Amino acid sequence: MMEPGLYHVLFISTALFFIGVFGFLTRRNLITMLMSIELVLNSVNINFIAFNKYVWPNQLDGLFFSIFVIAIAAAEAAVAIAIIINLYRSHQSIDVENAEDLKF
Amino acid sequence: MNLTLLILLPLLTAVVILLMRSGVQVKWSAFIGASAQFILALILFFAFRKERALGNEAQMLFELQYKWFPSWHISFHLGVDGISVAMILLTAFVVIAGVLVSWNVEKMTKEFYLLLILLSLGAYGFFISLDLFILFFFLEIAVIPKYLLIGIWGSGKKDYAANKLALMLMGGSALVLVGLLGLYFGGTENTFDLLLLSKMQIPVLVQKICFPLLFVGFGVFTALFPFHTWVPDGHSSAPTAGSMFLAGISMKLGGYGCLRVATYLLPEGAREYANIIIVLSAIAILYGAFATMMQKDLKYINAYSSVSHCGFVLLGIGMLTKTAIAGAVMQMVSHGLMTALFFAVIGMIYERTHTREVNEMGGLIKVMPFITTVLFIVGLCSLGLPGLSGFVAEMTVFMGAWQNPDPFHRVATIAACMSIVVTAVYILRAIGQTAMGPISERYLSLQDARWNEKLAAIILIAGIIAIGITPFWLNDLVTPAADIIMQKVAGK
Amino acid sequence: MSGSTIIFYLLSILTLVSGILSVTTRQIFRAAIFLLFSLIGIAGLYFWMQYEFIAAVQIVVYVGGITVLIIFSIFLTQQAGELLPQQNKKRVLLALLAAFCGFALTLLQIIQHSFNKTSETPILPTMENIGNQMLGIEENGFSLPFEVVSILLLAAMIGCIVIALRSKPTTV
Amino acid sequence: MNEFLQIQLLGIFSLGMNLGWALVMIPLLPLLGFLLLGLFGKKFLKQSAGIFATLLLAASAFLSLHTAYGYFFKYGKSEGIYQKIVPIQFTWLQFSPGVSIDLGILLDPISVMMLVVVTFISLMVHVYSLAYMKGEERFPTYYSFLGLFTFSMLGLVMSSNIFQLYIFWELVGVSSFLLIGYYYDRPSAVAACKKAFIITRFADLGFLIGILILSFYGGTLDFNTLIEKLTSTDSTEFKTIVSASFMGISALTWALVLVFIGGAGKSALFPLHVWLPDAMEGPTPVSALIHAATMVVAGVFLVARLFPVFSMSEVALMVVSIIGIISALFAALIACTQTDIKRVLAYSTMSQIGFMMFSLGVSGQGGESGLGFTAAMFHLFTHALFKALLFLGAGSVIHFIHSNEMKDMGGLRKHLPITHITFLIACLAISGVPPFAGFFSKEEILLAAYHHNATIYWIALATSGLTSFYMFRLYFSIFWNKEHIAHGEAHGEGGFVMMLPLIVLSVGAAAAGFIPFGEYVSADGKALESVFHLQFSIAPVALGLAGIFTAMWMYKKQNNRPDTIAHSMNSFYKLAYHKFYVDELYLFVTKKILFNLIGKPAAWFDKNVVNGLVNGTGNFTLFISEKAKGFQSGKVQQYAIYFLAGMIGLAVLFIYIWK
Repeated sequence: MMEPGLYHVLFISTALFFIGVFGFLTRRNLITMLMSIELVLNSVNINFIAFNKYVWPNQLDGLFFSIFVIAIAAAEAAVAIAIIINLYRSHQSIDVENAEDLKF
Repeated sequence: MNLTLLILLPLLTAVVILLMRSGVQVKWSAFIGASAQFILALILFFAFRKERALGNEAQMLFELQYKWFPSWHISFHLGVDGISVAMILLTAFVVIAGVLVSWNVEKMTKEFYLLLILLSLGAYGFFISLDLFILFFFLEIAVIPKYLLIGIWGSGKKDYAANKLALMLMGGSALVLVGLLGLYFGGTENTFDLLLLSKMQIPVLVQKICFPLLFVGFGVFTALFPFHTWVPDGHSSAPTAGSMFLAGISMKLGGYGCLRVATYLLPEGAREYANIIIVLSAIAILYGAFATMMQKDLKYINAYSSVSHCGFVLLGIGMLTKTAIAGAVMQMVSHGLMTALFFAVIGMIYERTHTREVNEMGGLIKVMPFITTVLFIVGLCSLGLPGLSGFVAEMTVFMGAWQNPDPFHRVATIAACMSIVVTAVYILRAIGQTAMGPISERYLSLQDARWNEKLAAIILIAGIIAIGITPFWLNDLVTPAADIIMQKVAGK
Repeated sequence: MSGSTIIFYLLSILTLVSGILSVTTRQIFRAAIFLLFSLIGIAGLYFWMQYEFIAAVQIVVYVGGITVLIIFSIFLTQQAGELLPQQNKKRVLLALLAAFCGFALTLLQIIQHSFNKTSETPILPTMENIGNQMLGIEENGFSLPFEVVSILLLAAMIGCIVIALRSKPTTV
Repeated sequence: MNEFLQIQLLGIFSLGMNLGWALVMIPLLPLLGFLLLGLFGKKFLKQSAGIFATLLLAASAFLSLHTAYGYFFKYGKSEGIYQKIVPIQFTWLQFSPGVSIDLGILLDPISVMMLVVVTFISLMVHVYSLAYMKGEERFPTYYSFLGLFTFSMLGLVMSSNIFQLYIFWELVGVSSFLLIGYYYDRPSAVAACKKAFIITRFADLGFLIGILILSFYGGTLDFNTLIEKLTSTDSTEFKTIVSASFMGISALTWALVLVFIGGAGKSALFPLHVWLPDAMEGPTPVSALIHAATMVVAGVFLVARLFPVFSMSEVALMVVSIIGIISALFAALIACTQTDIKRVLAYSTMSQIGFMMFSLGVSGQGGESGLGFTAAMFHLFTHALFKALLFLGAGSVIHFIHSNEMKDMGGLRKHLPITHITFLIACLAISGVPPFAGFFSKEEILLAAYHHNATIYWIALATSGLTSFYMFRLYFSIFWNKEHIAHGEAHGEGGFVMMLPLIVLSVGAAAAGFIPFGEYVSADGKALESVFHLQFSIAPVALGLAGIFTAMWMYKKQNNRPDTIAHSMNSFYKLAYHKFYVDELYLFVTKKILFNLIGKPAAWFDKNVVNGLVNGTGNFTLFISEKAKGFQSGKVQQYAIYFLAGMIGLAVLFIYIWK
């Protein structure tokens, strides 16, 4: 096994990204879908950090980006959960299959 | 003569109508506005003649040009030649008559008149634009009110008719737009200016692609076979003034566009496709006439006969001779006046008898001599009686068409000539069954025309007779412009 | 094989395995816990890359904040012991295919591409550097995005409250 | 550019402005009558409308007599030839250089002759109608239509341009339509007026195309120029029109035959005659004016007007003479069997026009061979007089008895003495009994036919015998036959106003034959010596007398001889009685072929196929959008899959395919 470097980290982030995507596509519960999105966001964060470290260590932009992503993810999670709870109140369910009023 | 007046006046009228409260005020302001337009059109006509008599040989007179969207080379460019003046006169006649016959529209009077005036605004703008972009802009202005006029004030299958009409005309406009863009980008210089484009050598390939787009697009407006099916449904469902505007003005937008934009700017294309146009228009003429023969509803009769008569316009254009093109323009003016009058009469009859089925009428001469006399006049005009406008226009087209010596054009001309017989058949059937014959009991108490209806009819008849008896003024107006177009088409 | 390498592999295994479990388990509470582990693994990776600050943020915000939020909402909306509904097979298969294709494509691109490290002097991600740059108003300063994000967070907070407020029955 | 007011005084200017304006007033006075009566007649003039119109027409008739006098005796002749004078002409509608519709007045012997005939007969009819149409509700309208007709007919005969002739040709058609349909509440009248208009319109199609051909090759529409160009054998125009051919027939022949079709339609020649008998639905004075004396001879006039050109094409002349002779015989046969007196007269008109036509057909251009032309014109002239007289007499009978049917009549000579005498004179004239007018003109026609074509001569001779038979059948049935009449009350003959035209016309019918017609009217303008061959006239006169005596034998007293004879020729009689089923043929063609085979399919095609295509486009769009809205399921994950798939697809596209 070779020394882990940029490619290894990218492999992990890619894998995590598509795990998240897979989860988003298959889960029917809104909360679990939200969790999948968190995974996706995290994989992006990993990328930022990895590129910052292995390609452009002369600046800190990647780091800042991931900080902002984290902040926005927090906001997003909060809003999403508020929506989910509201949905639960009106539909007595948070199954995504039932929340399909937005059509045609 | 400032041409912007022609746009500002309807606009002003529309604003005044918006400010009015009661129906009576609306009617009178619309009538005054329409009369002002009428006078303006006459002034334009005489000013134009005067300029020409003074020896002003410029292609377009009273030109105006303002920058509008310079980065895209769009300018507000206005100007008129003989053909435009003829069409403006036609519009003015039809507008004032249309306003008069709608005198007893009670439902949403203000909106009704507003839309009528807007439509006239679109038509005037269309006829005086020398920039293809604003030409298109005004074309669209003239389309939208029709949808509302039919949809709100119509009768019968009005929703279907309004949808069909709007969709087909929009489809036509879409083709026109594509064609215009083709012209814009296809020429040696990116411009929408009609006069610049006309001096430009547009590549043959571009011409061959753009011509059918433009011609079919405008052709939809003027009932090019087989895109004519909106005509019967649209006309028969529209309110009286709506039908008058539709047939009298709107169908002429198409003919004018076919001539001014498609044929004039794309001579190679015109030559390439002339035979197809001739075939289609000959079919439209005969087939429209035969289809008319089987109709029983007066409005359908006139609508189908419009298909037939507008065929002459396209035939004249397709024949590509100076006389035929002048004839096509004369046919546009003549048909506009005639068909507007026809629809007005049908409206008057319908309002009284509450039916448009010819079988259910009869002997109306007895109770409404004025209206039936008008019906006779318009019917005779439609079948091409000398002394009325239809004859002059049709004969000019025939004479022009006959100048092509080859058998193909000959056969097409003879086929078109045959329509004069079929026209006589259906017109006489319609007149015979409505006006003549024994009268039914229930119609004995009907009243003849009122002042507004009489005035409308007299204005239109005056136009018809003015062309019919003294055609030379129209001919003098139109022929030089037709000559310019033909010289371009002939490649001189 | 150095210790660093071993740690890296352990962390990656932790992250990926718990990630996969988190999206596949049918018990929602366990899914949340697996997510927690996955996030912790990612924090470990940050440590491993010597970005301590971001690792700390990860733990504080994700592990401490978001996961807890999620678990709360699970408690609010879920009956205990209830299994998650199963997705239909076709959808799962499609999703698998799509995810796999995407994964393969991305990986292929990454492998074919060679990343060259810049030769300029690196800036260490020390707290001092981060703090100076984040709140700096000179060139390369991030104070404007910082403020924007603050406002965003505020807006999100207000939004949450508005959305989650129990609407009055009369307006329904 | 605009030459409206620049009235070009062409030709011989010596006619003087005086005559020029008088000429213009001839057609304009009736037009004035039409306009005034049409617009204000109902409100202001009422019953005095007739007198007003009659006065106007009297002025017009006086002016035309004045013109005729001036033309024939003062100015018209130059070097022994009657000139074609165009005193007034202006451009009405310019098509292309050289080709334009010019409105103008062309004076030559035939147009001047027609001027006199038209105004004179029209004046008689105006006077007659004062009494005949008295009390009609639409009395002013009637007179305004008469004015329109007279105007159009005058315009037609004075046309200087072939297109001008076409214009007035259409106008006489429409005034005929209006007058036939005068009793608009009778369905039969409505049907008749439509039929008349449509059939003549159909024929006009031929005329129009003929004009187009002539104008194309001749390069002009002006009569004089056209004739000049197309008759000189070395002009380029003549060479091209003769060399251009279609289906083996030269363009000249085509053009002339097509023009002749137009003439045949207006003149009710076989097979376009079916409208004429039905046109008798109009008021009887109208039949006298339009459908006997003036409008129906327009076809003859047209051929005569273009005669120099016709004489360049043997085939065209052949067609003219064949159609003429067929019509003459055919109509005479039918006339023998009809029982409606106006219809008998209508068929007789058709037969006489046939005579004029074949007479033109057998004529040559100049000198002695031009006898046919002169004869035709002469017959036109005399026929107008005696046929108008016959119709007006029939009108007087109908006025008295209120029926058109022979079976309601008989023994009327005591009740209607003046009508009886004048009718008898007219019958003798049409039968060709000397010394009445018809004798002279018919003799000339037969002589021309005899010199030219034996077959035509013999048929014409037989027809002339038939003519006297059916005319006297009519005469005896009305005035003799059964002595009692169904209509008991005797209310007189209709007063002086009605009798005056009868008397005037009968004088004309009796004496017009003595006019030395050939001196004034001939094909080439030179005076034509009319030679009178006594031995030649024996056969026609004998045959005519034989016809009269046969009719006398059969119809003078009520007996069963007609029935016996009809019975013995059963099938042929039936055939003739049913007018050889031409009407049925027309009905078949129009109803079955035109309506059912063309009209209905066209309407069906439009409703279903073309409209179906349009609706189909709409429905197809709806169908597509119905399908497309399935994508919009509201299911977030589905969207996400599409999104992802799309992204992957695009990525692959950009990375691997479009590099």
